[in-house]
Amino acid sequence: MLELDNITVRFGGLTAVDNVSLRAGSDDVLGLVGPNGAGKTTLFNAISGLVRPAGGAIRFGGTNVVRAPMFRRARLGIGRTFQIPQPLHGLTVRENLVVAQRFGAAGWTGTVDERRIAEVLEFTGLADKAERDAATGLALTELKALEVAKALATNPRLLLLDEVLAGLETAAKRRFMEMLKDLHARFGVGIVIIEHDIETIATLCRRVAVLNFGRLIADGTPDAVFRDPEVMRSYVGGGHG
Amino acid sequence: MSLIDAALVIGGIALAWALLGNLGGMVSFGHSAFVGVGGYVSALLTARAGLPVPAGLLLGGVGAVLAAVVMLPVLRLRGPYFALAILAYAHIFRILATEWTSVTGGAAGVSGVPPLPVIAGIDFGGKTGAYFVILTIVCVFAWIYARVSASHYGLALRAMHDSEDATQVLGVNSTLLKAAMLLLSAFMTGVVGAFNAHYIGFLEPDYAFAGLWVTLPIVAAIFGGYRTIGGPLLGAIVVYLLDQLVFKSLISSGHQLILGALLVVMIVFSPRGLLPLLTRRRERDA
Amino acid sequence: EEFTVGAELPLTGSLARVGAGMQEGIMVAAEVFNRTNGKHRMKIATVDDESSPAKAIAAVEKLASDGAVAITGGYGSNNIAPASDAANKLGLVYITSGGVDENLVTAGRKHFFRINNTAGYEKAALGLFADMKVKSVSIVHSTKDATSSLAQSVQKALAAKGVKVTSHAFDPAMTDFKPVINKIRLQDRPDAVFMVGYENDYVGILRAARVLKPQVKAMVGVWSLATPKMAAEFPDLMPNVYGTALLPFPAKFTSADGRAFADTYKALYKKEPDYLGQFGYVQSMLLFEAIARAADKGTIRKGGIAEELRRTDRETLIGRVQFGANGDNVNFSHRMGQHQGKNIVIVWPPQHATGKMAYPAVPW
Amino acid sequence: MVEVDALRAGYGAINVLWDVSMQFAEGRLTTIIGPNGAGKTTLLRALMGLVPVGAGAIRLAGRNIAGTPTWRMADAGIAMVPEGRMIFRDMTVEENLIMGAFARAHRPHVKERLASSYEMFPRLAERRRQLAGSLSGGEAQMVAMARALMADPRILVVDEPSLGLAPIVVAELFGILARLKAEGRTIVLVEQNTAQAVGVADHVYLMQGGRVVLSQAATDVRLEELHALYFAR
Amino acid sequence: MLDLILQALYSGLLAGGSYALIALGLAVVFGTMRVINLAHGELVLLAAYAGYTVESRLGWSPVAAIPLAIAVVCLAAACVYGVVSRIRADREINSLIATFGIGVILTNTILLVWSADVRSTSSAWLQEAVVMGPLYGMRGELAFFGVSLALMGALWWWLAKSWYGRAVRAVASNRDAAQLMGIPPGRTELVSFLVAGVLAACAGVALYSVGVIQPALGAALTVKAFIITVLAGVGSIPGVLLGAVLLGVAEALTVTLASSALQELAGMGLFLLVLFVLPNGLFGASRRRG
Ligand SMILES: Nc1ncnc2c1ncn2[C@@H]1O[C@H](COP(=O)(O)OP(=O)(O)OP(=O)(O)O)[C@@H](O)[C@H]1O
Ligand SMILES: Nc1ncnc2c1ncn2[C@@H]1O[C@H](COP(=O)(O)OP(=O)(O)OP(=O)(O)O)[C@@H](O)[C@H]1O
Ligand SMILES: [Mg+2]
Ligand SMILES: [Mg+2]
Repeated sequence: MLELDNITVRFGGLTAVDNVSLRAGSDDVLGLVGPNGAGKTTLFNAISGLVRPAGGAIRFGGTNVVRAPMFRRARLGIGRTFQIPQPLHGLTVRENLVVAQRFGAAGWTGTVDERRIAEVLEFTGLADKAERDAATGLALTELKALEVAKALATNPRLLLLDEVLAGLETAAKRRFMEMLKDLHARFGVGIVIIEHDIETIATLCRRVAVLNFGRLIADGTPDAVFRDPEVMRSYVGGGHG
Repeated sequence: MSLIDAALVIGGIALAWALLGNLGGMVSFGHSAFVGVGGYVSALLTARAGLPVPAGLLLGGVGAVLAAVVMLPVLRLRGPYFALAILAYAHIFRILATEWTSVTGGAAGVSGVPPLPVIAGIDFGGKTGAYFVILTIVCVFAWIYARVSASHYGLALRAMHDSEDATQVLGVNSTLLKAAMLLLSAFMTGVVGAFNAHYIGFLEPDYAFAGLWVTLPIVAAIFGGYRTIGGPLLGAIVVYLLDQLVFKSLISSGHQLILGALLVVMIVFSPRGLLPLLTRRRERDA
Repeated sequence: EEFTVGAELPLTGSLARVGAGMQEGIMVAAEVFNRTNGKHRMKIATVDDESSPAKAIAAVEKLASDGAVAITGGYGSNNIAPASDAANKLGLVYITSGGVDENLVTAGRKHFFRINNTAGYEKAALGLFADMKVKSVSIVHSTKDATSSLAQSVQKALAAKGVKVTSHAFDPAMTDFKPVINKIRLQDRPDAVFMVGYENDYVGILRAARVLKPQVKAMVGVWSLATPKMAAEFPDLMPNVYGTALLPFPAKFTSADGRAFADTYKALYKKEPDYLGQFGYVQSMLLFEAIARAADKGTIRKGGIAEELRRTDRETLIGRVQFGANGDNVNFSHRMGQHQGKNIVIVWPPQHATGKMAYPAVPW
Repeated sequence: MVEVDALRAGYGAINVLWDVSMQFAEGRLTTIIGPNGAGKTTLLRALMGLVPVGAGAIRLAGRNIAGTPTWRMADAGIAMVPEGRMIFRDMTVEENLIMGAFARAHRPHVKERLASSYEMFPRLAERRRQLAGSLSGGEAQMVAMARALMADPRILVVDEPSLGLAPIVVAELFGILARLKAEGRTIVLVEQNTAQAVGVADHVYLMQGGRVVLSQAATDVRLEELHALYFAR
Repeated sequence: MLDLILQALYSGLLAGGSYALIALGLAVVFGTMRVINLAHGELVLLAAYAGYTVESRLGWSPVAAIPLAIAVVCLAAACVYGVVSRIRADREINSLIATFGIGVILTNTILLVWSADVRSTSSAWLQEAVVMGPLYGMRGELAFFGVSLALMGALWWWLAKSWYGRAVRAVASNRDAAQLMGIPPGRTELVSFLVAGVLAACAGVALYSVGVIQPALGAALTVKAFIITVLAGVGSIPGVLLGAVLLGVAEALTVTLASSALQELAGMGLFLLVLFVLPNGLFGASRRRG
C-alpha cells in the first residue's frame, strides 16, 4: 500500500534521511527503530507531507503522493501522530475528534459519524475527558492518547505512530498494544510504529526496519534484526541480547 | 443619527475583521484596503458608469474580493508577518489610487458619488434610510458569521490558529479555508466601504485607505470582545458614541487619550471584551 | 441678540495644526465683533472633526442641532466637501478658507462660500516667476490633493509661457529629500525650485538643498512658509526663501481692522498672528457681519445670511472680497513674501510690495 | 534533606495531589513510580514552584520553601529535568547548555562542564550549533538532561529521563544516574521504566490517584508485587 | 547618471542607519517577548520631543538631551511593560491592542504638551554638509549612522554573548524552563523593555537632529520599524541593519530612477517580495515541523 522509493531528506548540509526504500502493506505492523536522530520522525514527516524530500517517490495505493499536500494524503488514508503531541488548540477533546472525522474521513463535505467518535474515545480511554480543553487540560500521556485518537478518527488505512507508547505505564502500554492489534485485525489498518522499547516492538511487530544516520540498515523479522551486529552496536547497546 | 450610522459602519468593518481574526486566526492591519477598494469600485461604477447604487454596493464587495485574491500569497505568512504584509498591500492600493489619475481622479478623489436611492418613497440616502440600510447589511453579515462559526468549518478554522500542521494532517485543507475566510471578510468590508462612500458622497485616496479604517474597528472589536459575534458591533457603538459624545466634550483636542486609556484598562482587566464581561455579570447575579 | 455660530474644525488628527490656527482666527473675530458691534453677539460653538469626513458631517449636524445659524471653519477639501454638503442640506451657510479644490465650488452648493482658491495662489506664484524672469522651474510637490492640483496648474501655466518645467511629486511620508534635490541639481538645473507642500516638507526640502547646494537662483514655496514662525525656528534654512504671505513681518497693520485683529490676537494668544489666523478671522468676520445684517432684516431663517454674504464687497486683510454665484471669492489673489533677515518682505504684487526682492538669492 | 508534608496541589479547579508526604534523603536516589495521571509530574512541578501549592509544606533542610519562586531554586542547588523537553527552542544546543549554568556561582565553570556534557552525550557535540528547536525527540531529551547537570546540582529532580531515548542511551543514562548518586547528590527520579528505576534507587514511592500508596526501601521492593498494585485500581 | 545613483546609494545607506536605530528597539522586544510594541514609534517620538525641549528651553544641542530622553523613554517603556506583563490570555494579540492603546495615549499627550506644530532642530552644526567627492551627507546623519552601528554592535554582543542577554532570549523561548535555570522572568523582560527604551531614546534624538517631527508621526515610525523587523527575521540584529539599509536604498533608488511619488510603493514592494521569497525574513530560521 505504501511504497517509498529512494527517499532522501536534507536540512541544509545534513542528510536526515538517506536514500530509503521501504514498503508497508495493509497487513503489516512494521516497527521503525533506530538511534536518536536517525531520521525516523523525518521519514514520517516526508510520508505525511510536512517536509518535501529532496528526491525519491512516495506511492500510496498506487498513486505518487510526493507532491500532494498534507490534507490530501490524510484523506487518502495516511493517519499520523506527532512525537511531541499537537492537540488542536482551543478545542475540547471531542471537538478534536470531530474535526478529524469531518475533514479527514468524510472529506470536504459530509456528516460526522458520532458513533465512530464515541468508539474512538472509548478505545483510547479518553471518554471521561471528552469535554476537557485539549491543549491545557491534559497530562502528557493523555495527550499521546489524544494523538492516536485523532489519527483514528480520520478512518486511516495506514497509521504512522511516532512513539505513542513511550512513557506509558506497563499496564496502559499493554492495553494500548491490544488495541493496536485489534485495529489491525479488525479494520485491516496497516501500522508503522516508531518505538524505542525493544520488547514492545518485538511483541507487536512482525517486521522491523532499522534506520541509522538516515540510512536503512536492516529490514526483517524482529528476531533477525535485533541479532544483526550493526544494529546491536549502533542501537541496542551491549546491555541487551 | 449620523453618529449611529458612522458607528455601524465601523461595526460592520469590525465584524468582518473579527471574522478573520477570530475564525481565521489572522490579525489584519490592512482592512483599509478593502474599505478603499470597495468604496472606489462602487463610487466609480455608479458615478462614472451610471450603475444603480445597490448594484454598486455589491460590486464594491466583489471588487474587494478581487483585491483579496491578489493578496492570497499572504496566507503563507502568519501572525505579525501576515498582519504587516496585508498592511503593505493597503498602502500599495492607496498609492495606486493616488497615481492612477485617469481612473481614480488621483489625489483629488471622486466627488459627486451618488447617494443611496429613493425607493418606494423611502429616501435611503437620508439619515434614517441609510440607518436601515447599514443595519440590514450588518445584520446579514452577523448572521453569515454565526452560521460559519457554528459549522464544522468554524471548528476547523479555530483549530488552525496554533496548530496548522496538526489540522492539515487530519485532512483539513487549511489554505483553502483561510482563503475563503479572507475573501469573505474582504467582501463584507468592501460592501461596508461602498456604503460609506455613498453615504459620505466623496472619496479620496487618503480617506478611503486611511489607517483609521482598521484601527477603529480593531479597537471596537477588541473592546466588545472579538471572539463573539455581537462583541464587535456592541464595541463599535459603545466606543464610537462614548468617544464622540462624552470624551470629546471632556477634552476637545486629544480626547482619544481617554479612548486609549480605556482600551488599555480593558485589555488588562477584561481581555475578552465588554460583552463577555456583561454576560458573566448576569450569570453571577442569576 | 446672541447668535450661535458653529466652528467645525480639525483639532486632532493630521490637520490638527492648521485647524488650531484657523480656530484662533475665528475666536479673535468673535472677540472683535462682540466688542465693536453693540447690537449683536456671536457665540462660537466648536466641534472637532478629527480630520475625518464622517466626523465632519456629524460635527455639522451636531452644531445645527445645537442651534448654530451658520458654520465657519473646515480644513481639507475632502472634509469640507461632505461637511458643506451636510450644511447645505440643513440650509446652513458654510464659509471656509481651508480648501482650494475646484470641485468645492462647482458642485452647486448654494450655501457654500470660500475666500481663497487655487487660482489665487497660482496668480501669485506665476506673477513672482514672471517678475524674476526665470527660464526654468523645478516643481517639487506633495501628492496630496491641494498641493498636486496647484502644482499641476502652475506647471501648465508656466509651460504655456515657454518656461521649461520639470515636476517631482513626492509621497507625504517622504522624509529624505536628498535624492530628489540631487536630481534637480544634476539633471534639471533650473533657475528656481517651486515647492508645494507643508511645513515639514519645506524643512526637509530646504535642508536637503542646503546640503547639496543646487545651482538655483531662488527657492519658492506657497502656504505656511513665509511666516515669522518658520524664520524663528529655522533661521539657517529660511533666508531668501519665498512663500505666499498676506502681510509683511514685522506686521504693519495699517487698517483699523488689521490693528483690531492683531491686538486682539496678541492679547488672546500671546504670540504673533499667522496667516491661518488671518484667514479664519476674515472668513468669520464676513460671516458675522452678514448674520448681523440678516438679523436686522429679519431674514436669518429665510436664507438671509447667504444673501447678505453674496452682497459682500469689502476690503479685508486678504484684500477685497466679493463672492461669485458659486460662492468663490472672485478677487482672491495671494501675495508673495520673502524671508529677508528676520523679516518677511512682501515682494509681489508690486502695488503691495514693502521691499525689493533679493534675486538671485538662496538660503545657503 | 527534602521533605514533602501533606502536600495538595493541582491545576485551577482540578486538585491532583491529595496530602502527599515524602522524604528525599540526602545523597540518596529516591524514585517515584506510578501509573499515568497519578500526579508524579504534578508533584515535581509543585516542588519546583511551577505549580502553586494549595496546602501543606515543602521543607528543604527544615525550612519551608513552598511558595518560593521557581527561579530561586537554582540558587538553592536544585535542578530539574522537566518532562516534555522544555528546552529553549530558539537557542542553539550549546546555548541551552550554557543557560544551565546561569546562577552566578557556576558561570566560571562553564567551559569544563560543557566538555563533560559533550563527553556524556556525544550526539550533542555533533549538534552543538544547531537550533534546539530542530532537534529530534531523543536529542532534545539529552539536552534537557545535560542542561540540568551544568548547574552541578546538589539536588537533582528528574522527570522521565529515558522517554524517547534509544536503548543504548537509556543504559548510559542509568549509568550516569548511578554515578551522580555515588558523587553524593540527592536525586528524585520519576520513571516508567520500573525495573531499571528500582535498580538504581535507594527508596521507592508508589503513587496512585494523587496519593502515596507505598513507601519502601528499594531492596525490599519486589517488582511483581509492585505491578500487582498497579492493577489494583 | 552615475553621480545620481552613487548619491542615491549613499543617501539610502545613511537613511538605513537611522531606520535601523528606530527599528532596533522594536526588534529587541519582539525578539525577546514576542510582543510587538505598537507604541514604539511614540516612544521614539517622545525622545525626539525631549530633544526639542532641551534645545528650545536651554539652547543646548539636541545631543545633550540624550540622558533626559533615556530617562523619560525608559520610564514610559517600563509603564508599557507594566501593562503588557499583566496580560495573561492571548498575549500576542492582546499586547498588540494594549500597546496600540498606549500609543494613542502617548500621541495625544504629545499633542497636548507640545502642540501640533512641526519641529526640527535649528542646530547648524548637525545640519552642516559633509562632502566626500560626489557624495553629500549631513553631519548629523553621519554621526548618528556611527551611533547606530555602535549601538547595534553592542546590542548584538549583549544578546548573543552576555549572560543577561541570553537570559532575555531564554525567557522568550520558554518561560518555565528559564525559571528552572534561575532566571527571574519578570525582571528580565523589564530589562529588555528598558534596553528598547534606551535605543528608542537615541533613535528619537537622532530623528529630531536630522528630520522633522510632529505628533502624528509615531504610527508611521512604528510601521517602518515593524517592516524592518519583519524583513530582518525575528530577533536578528544583523538582519535589522541589512533590512534597514535595503529599505533605505530601495527608497532612494526609486526616487532617483523613477518617481519620488513611488517611494513608499518601493518600500512596500520590497517588503512583500522578501516575505514571499523568504517567509522568515532575511535572517530568520525556519522551524522544525512535526
Ligand atoms: N528542521 C530541521 N533542521 C535541521 N535539522 C533537523 C531538522 N529536523 C530534524 N533535524 C535533524 O535531523 C535528524 C533526524 O531527526 P529525526 O527527528 O527524524 O530523528 P528521529 O529518528 O525521530 O530521532 P528520535 O528517536 O530522537 O526522535 C536529527 O539529527 C535532527 O537534529
Ligand atoms: N495542565 C493541566 N490542567 C489540568 N489537569 C491536568 C494538567 N496537567 C495534568 N493534569 C491532570 O493531573 C493529573 C495528574 O497529572 P500528572 O501529569 O501529574 O501525572 P503523572 O503521574 O506525571 O502521569 P504520567 O505518567 O502520565 O506522566 C492527570 O489526571 C491530568 O489529567
Ligand atoms: Mg523522532
Ligand atoms: Mg508525568
